[in-house]
Amino acid sequence: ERITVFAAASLKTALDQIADSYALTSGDEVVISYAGTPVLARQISLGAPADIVVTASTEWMDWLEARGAIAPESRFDLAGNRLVLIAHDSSHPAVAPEHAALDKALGEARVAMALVEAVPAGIYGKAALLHLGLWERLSPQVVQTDNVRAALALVATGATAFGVVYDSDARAEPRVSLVTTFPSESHPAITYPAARVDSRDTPAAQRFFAHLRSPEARAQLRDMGFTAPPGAP
Amino acid sequence: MTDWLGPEEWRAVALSLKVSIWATLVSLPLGLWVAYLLARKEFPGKQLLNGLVHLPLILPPVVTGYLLLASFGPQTGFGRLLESFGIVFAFRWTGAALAAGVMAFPLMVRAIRLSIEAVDQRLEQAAATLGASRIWVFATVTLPLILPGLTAGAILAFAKAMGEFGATITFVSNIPGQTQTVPSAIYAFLQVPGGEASAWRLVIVSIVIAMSALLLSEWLARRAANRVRAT
Amino acid sequence: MTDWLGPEEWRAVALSLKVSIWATLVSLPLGLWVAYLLARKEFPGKQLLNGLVHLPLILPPVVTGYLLLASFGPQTGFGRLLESFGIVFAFRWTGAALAAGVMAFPLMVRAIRLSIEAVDQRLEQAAATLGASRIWVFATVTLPLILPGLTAGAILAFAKAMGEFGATITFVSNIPGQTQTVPSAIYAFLQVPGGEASAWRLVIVSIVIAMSALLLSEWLARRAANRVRAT
Amino acid sequence: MSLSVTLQHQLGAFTLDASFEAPEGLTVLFGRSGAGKSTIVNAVAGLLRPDAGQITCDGAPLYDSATGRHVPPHQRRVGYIFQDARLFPHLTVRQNLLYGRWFAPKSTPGPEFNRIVDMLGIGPLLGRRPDGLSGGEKQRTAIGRALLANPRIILADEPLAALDEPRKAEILPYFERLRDEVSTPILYVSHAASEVARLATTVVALDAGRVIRQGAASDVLSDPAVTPLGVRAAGAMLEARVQAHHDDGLSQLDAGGASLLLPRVDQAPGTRVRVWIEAQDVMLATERPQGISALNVLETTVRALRFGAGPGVLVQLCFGDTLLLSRITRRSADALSLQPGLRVFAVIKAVSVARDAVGDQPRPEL
Amino acid sequence: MSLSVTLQHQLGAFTLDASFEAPEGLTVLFGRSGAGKSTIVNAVAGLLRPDAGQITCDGAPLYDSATGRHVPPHQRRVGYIFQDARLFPHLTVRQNLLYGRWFAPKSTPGPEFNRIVDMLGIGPLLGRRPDGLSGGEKQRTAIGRALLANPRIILADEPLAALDEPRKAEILPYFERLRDEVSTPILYVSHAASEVARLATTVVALDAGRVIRQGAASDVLSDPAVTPLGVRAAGAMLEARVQAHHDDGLSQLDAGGASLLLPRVDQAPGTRVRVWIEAQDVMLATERPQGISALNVLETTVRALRFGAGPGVLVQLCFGDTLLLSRITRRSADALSLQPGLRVFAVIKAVSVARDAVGDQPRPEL
Ligand SMILES: Nc1ncnc2c1ncn2[C@@H]1O[C@H](COP(=O)(O)OP(=O)(O)OP(=O)(O)O)[C@@H](O)[C@H]1O
Ligand SMILES: Nc1ncnc2c1ncn2[C@@H]1O[C@H](COP(=O)(O)OP(=O)(O)OP(=O)(O)O)[C@@H](O)[C@H]1O
Ligand code: MOO
Ligand SMILES: [Mg+2]
Ligand SMILES: [Mg+2]
Repeated sequence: ERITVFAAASLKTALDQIADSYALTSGDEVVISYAGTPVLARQISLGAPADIVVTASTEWMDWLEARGAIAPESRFDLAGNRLVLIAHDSSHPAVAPEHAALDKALGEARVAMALVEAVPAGIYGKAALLHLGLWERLSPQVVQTDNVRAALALVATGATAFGVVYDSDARAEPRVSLVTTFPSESHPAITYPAARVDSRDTPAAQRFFAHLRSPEARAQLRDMGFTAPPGAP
Repeated sequence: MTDWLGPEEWRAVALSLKVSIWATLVSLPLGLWVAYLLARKEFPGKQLLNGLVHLPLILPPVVTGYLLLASFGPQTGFGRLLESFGIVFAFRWTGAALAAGVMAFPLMVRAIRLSIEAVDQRLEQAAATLGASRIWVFATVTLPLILPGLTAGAILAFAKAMGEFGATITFVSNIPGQTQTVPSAIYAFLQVPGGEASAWRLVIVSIVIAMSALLLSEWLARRAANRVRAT
Repeated sequence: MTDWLGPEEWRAVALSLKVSIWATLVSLPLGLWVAYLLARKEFPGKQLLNGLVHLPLILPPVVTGYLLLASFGPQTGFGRLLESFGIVFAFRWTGAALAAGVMAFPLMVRAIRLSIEAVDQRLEQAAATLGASRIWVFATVTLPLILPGLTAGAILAFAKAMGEFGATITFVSNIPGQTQTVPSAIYAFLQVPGGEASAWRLVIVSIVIAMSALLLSEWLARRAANRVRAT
Repeated sequence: MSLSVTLQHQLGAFTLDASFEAPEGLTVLFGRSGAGKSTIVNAVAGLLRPDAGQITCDGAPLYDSATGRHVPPHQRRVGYIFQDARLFPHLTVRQNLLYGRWFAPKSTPGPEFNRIVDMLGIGPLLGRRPDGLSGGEKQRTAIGRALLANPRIILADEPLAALDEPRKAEILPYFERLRDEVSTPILYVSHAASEVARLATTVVALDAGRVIRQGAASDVLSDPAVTPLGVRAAGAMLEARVQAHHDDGLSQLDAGGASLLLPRVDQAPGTRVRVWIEAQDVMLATERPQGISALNVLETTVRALRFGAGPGVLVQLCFGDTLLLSRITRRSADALSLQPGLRVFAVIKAVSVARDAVGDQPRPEL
Repeated sequence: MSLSVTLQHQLGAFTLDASFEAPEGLTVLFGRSGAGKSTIVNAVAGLLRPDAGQITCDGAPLYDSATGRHVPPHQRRVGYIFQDARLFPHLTVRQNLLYGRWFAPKSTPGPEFNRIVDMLGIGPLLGRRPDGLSGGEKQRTAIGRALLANPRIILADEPLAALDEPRKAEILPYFERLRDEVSTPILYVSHAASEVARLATTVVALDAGRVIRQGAASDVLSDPAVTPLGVRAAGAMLEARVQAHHDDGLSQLDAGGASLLLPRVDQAPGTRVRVWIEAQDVMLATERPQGISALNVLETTVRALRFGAGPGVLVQLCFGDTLLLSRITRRSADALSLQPGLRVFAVIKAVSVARDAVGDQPRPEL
């Protein structure tokens, strides 16, 4: 049987692995469509045929819930993440997450980020830079993409020198180096809520949805650089 | 080729071919009709129709995609009406075909219109005096004469449909094996670390398909020009 | 209008106009030259050039954007070379103009090419026998005769440039006030909860601009057809 | 079997107001360029809707402004032969020929395919496309196409005008055969006097949108008062019978009792032919000239004289029932004291009668 | 001031191998359709590069296959008048006329603008665009445009072929004036005998890509052995002087001592004109005919006879230095026992000489 999952772009590497191993053991086929969280949310609200949705922020899941698009009782937090600054330069030295050091390191260089008003990674990133007092100066240098993986790709290819992405993204891409990890208090907690789509309640979807809560899936997420969801024990 | 392309890439190519062929074939009669209207008839609102046909050419494709979603989405009245007849577009390959067809429509109509305008109307008059009614004149004279131009327009539309991205991804999303066309797949691969190789393979496939189609279409268009002249 | 559009929307409109006008004006001479080559000359590689010109029409725009980034990006040798001359495209409005120009190029060339093909070459021969060299023939006969067609092509290109999205956002991203054109802004607004109102205002603005341009272009093209005939 | 036309139509500054009958046989509509000939033919074909009038073919109304009736072109069953052949470029000659068959009523069988193909000599072309045909071959195919649609009337709008002389000479006989072998009335537009002379059974002369004269060809053409194509194109049509062909390339004909020697005509002895003799080629003499090169000297009587504005005079002559026109200078007419009733000799050089001025004579209906 | 052409060129199955000289005045290149006339003119203009040969204008080589020289069209200074006027649709008549001026060498001033405009009678059109002009007005503008480019040679490729008769008659005199008033040599293509007769100073007759005869117009045209346009178009060109205009619409001319009466000619008494008399309009008599309508009876001597394949004979006659051609039947030639040296009377009807067969005579260089 086929299960369709709409998931935030940053989950690409990890969720693909979970789905592959699940498909091997269960015989179900898991099809995942990745995009920036707002695109997913809007498409699901317009009736996209997803069984399960995983967003990169609670706001957009709340937005879906308010529209009655998801089954509220199924909602749970799948994982958390850390926000990092990466560089294309593979030998870029690590920098402390503070105003002066970052200000100097970034200079006039372009910084790739997801859309700062809409996409979770961008929203978190803008919050972190605001917190560090860098947003005002940096915003004209910020290059916005429609999801976090597109920002990652810009840094990976060297189109921009720096980028703000998730820790899990940085680990998946060998062509970037970690410059700094933003302190968790500098931005709202990064949460990946998952839920079943209300109108689509198949046994296969329920099985895979249950599998996502399994220790095995959590371990795979952990291996890929995700953290436990905030507030989880 | 099956070896060279991975299964996911292969699926995207197959889907794109299916989507583009359907988009082309289904829009062809409509394109022919609209091109004929624009080439031959004078009626109030002609310029409006002309503008409407061209809209997808000049509107941001994402907007076209949203307009499609807002018109044919499962949440809309029209979408539900269609669904009751078993016709669903949103987030299906059929929707990808619709999006591709809409986006390619202006190019198709422009090409067909030109070939209709090149047909010598005196030949049609001659056919009428020989007893052929309007419809027969069209079927036995106009249509055969524009056939190369029609084919050229269809092929150009096909090539454009193969490359359509913005409206497609907005209207039907990017579901592997279901709505992930070659351009969506390229987009997805470009965002996966290490996905460039797959992306470039697909780029090459789409260039090869589109270029062959295009050269064929140019060749046919040139033949058409030579053929339509009255003798 | 300044009241009706917010400042960010207004900036996007102004930027889009600037980008599209530059894209059109700068690509016009090149488009004219390429259209002339394709319409009048036979040379090896002509079909390759023709294919290349059409590529942006049929390639996924995202791919075009990536190809531009891979060619003109700050990391590339070519990008650095240009930068040493003070020319930077990536993530600048100039890059948006480049992307828009490249995407609109096939439409422009197609329109100009048609109008050149419609010019009666016997008029050019007549000019030559009257003492005009190739360049003068072009300047005093060909160019005036294709002027309406040329304008039509330029306007169509302008309209297309106003709507360009995929290649632009890939090549120059979406920097408000710098590279956020109307289509990028519409896209961005559509992703923000509650951004629909702004998005639709911009959609209306772009439809109005593009449609006016288009009708103007059609009208000019028709005038061109009437004018070029030899007498 | 006849066509009756009454039309009023306004085209810009031009007013058409014409009324005529085209009976059996071939009716030539002639007049200068811009006289309105094509306008009439198009109205008959239904390609143009006149402002007012009636068009009736064979009793069936095709157009009647009083009742608002306007039969569309494809239901009129006219066989229109255009100046430019307008063959369908995508069809072979055979397919072009058979095109009208698809639409022709099955109840009244049309002419037989092979007969028409033979008549027009286009058998060897059947498999070819119009592209490679010569102008004459194209026009013959167009004639066949119109005929095979089994029309109630054939319209031909200057079907030879686009052809050069040898090609014209090639096609003219086909129209003669058409007139003689096919019982369909033919409305034929021309402003070439030689075509009119050779082909017409009936003549309708048009000038500036009005019919200025209509009637049997021999009457209208030999009338010195009617010279719609100018006096230089005036002439007379003689009905004659081929008598013998001589070894020196001349043919002997009998025209109303008088003997005519002309350059070899193609028809067999016994055939009735019509001969067009231009008025300016006829010299007059009061005494029978001796020792002259002209081979034909006819004894005639002056019937009428028409003095024009210029230095010329048109003299109508007759011998037996046959009429002849001569154009001479006013000075000569005075010198010879020409006046109706005078007996004069008409001198006609054999070589001045062009080969294409001799044609088959229309036969009475078969 | 002369043009010398030697060309070989292969076009598909057609081989051009021609060599001729065009001296002062107007040289008519004539021959049937497909003889290669346009090919030659295009080679002279530089629009076609021949396989081999030389083209020299006024001593300057325009093309020489031996040296590989091929002067491009815009440096040749030819004034090409095309069959279709090819006026620039986006320019006014004035701008069209002045187009060549921009590029003409400033050192040698060309003809004066006003003089050309007056000569062609296009003053009232100067501000208009070609669109609204009649065919004749267009062609006159095209002639002016070519002249004002100050060319070293004028080329005209059937400049009248696309015009109807009245329009032709309107333009012909301009070419006569051109020939007489402008000292530029003219190469003029035509296959109409009447144009050749009226305009040519020199004639180059072309057949199937080869020059079959060239020489002074009066010599070539009166030669019974040369009938490149067919025997029906044969004729002779007489040089004559207008003597008087009579009240009855006739004009009296003196042709080499003999008196000719023709329908009114436009030129003033004293003017030298050329008269084209078609061979088939000349009747022969061994005795002076009495009481005939023909006004012109010339005493001539038979110089030569040419028997063709048909029933006709071309007879070359002379009176004084003037040559005349007559076409009669072989039978008459036998009956009259025609042979060189015999004195015969040539009988010519005044009305058979068409108005457009009388033209200005080329004047010796001014
Ligand atoms: N569309 C039109 N608008 C205005 N006047 C027209 C139009 N069509 C034809 N005319 C005029 O109508 C008149 C008759 O035209 P028509 O074509 O019937 O003449 P015709 O006798 O066939 O001439 P031709 O021998 O040159 O073919 C002409 O004076 C022409 O200028
Ligand atoms: N491009 C070509 N390819 C092959 N044959 C050609 C080509 N152009 C001309 N010809 C042939 O060359 C010959 C001479 O043509 P040309 O046009 O010079 O003749 P012309 O004397 O000007 O005839 P016309 O009086 O019809 O204008 C013709 O037989 C023609 O068929
Ligand atoms: O994973 Mo996101 O929705 O691009 O921040
Ligand atoms: Mg007509
Ligand atoms: Mg020619």
